[in-house]
Amino acid sequence: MNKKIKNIFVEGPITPSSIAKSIENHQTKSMIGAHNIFLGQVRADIIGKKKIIAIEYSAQIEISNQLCHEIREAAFLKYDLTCMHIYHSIGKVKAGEICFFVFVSSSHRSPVFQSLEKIVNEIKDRLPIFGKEIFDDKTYQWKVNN
Amino acid sequence: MNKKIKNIFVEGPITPSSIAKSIENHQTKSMIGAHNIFLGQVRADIIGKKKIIAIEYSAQIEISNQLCHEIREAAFLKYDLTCMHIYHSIGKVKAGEICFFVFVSSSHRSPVFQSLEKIVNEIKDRLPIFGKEIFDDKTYQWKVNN
Amino acid sequence: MEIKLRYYGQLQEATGKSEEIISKHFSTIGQLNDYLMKSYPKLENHNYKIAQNNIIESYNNPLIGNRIDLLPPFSGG
Amino acid sequence: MEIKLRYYGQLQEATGKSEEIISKHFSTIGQLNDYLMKSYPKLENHNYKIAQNNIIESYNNPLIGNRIDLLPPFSGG
Repeated sequence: MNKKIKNIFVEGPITPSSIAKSIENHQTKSMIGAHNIFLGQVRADIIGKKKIIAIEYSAQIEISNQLCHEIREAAFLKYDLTCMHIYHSIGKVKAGEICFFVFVSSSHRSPVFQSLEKIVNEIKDRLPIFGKEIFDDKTYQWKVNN
Repeated sequence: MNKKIKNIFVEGPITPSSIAKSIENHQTKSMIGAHNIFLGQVRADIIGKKKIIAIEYSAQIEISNQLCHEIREAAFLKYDLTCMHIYHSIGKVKAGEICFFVFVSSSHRSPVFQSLEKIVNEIKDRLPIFGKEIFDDKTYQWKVNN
Repeated sequence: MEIKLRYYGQLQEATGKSEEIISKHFSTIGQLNDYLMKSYPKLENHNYKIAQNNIIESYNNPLIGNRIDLLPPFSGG
Repeated sequence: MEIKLRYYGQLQEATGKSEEIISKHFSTIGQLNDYLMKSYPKLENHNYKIAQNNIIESYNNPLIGNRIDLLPPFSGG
């Protein structure tokens, strides 16, 4: 458990090409048989007459990275996973862009299915990340996770 | 249910860049909030002293596409999904390369988690696809799903 | 009646061919299968399903189609 | 004792600031919170957690750290 704490935050959206790069990096790991990827995308929700055009994320970075590290290490202990990669946006992410990326790999498919939803839910529940939903009329509201 | 039956088969491996392209195509669908992607990757299993270097896939194409269509339509009825994309390789896929791609999207995360594993399992169980595992000494064996 | 038979995967090795056309009459899928097992004794060592005109059928079903596929265990993914 | 306070998300609006340093003594996190609620009455309309030196703490815990963060409901993902 002395692994270095990773920084999960990336400035702005997570791009499809960076996701492709991450997948590609696993093609040399020839004991992997199954990958499972969750992507959170900013929805253009309509509230009343206003439409969300972006979310601006802020976070208590140190606590978020520390808790994510704990979630990661616990998942490696519990599930037979080869790799795990977690990224979350900080700053502005427009509707349609990706803000959250969780990528698990294993030799077989059961561990990736068993673990991914739990990791995603824990990250959403436990990490001090705050979303400010920006409307098309430049007003905003604070995002609430359900 | 009169939708056109899609061809799920692609010749050779499914490339990371084609996956990125598929993700990118969803960025205009601004009601999507969650994507879940399963990727099957050819494992370099070692059996005795031999190592698998590739799988050569063949299939009864018409039946596979028809059954996949049924699996897809049933999933759309059962789960609140926005999009579903399914691809499987035909022909030779080297160890480390991707042979199977299932991509579901929804406005929220529950439907994608609930549906993806079931769709993946149904495809593996029901579609007449046959994998010939090629060893590094040019011998082979027929893949058995467990 | 002409029946086009296709053999998939390891069944191509058991029969020594990938497809053939036979002209015979069988009432059921099972009767056709009995004939094939006699023609290709190695088939006995294999599990397979039989599809008729692109639909997987049970052995009791009548043989009415002219395209028959022998499908060994599925191993996609 | 100097305490560096940081306010996150909507709490920056409730307090009108993103951070400040105060020089006061409190025995518990709860006592510090009582003081903040008096200083910024709008905090009463908010749920939040309090972290001390990067660890989220309960109100009964002793105040021993010098970095305190007020964290509104989490909404990542």
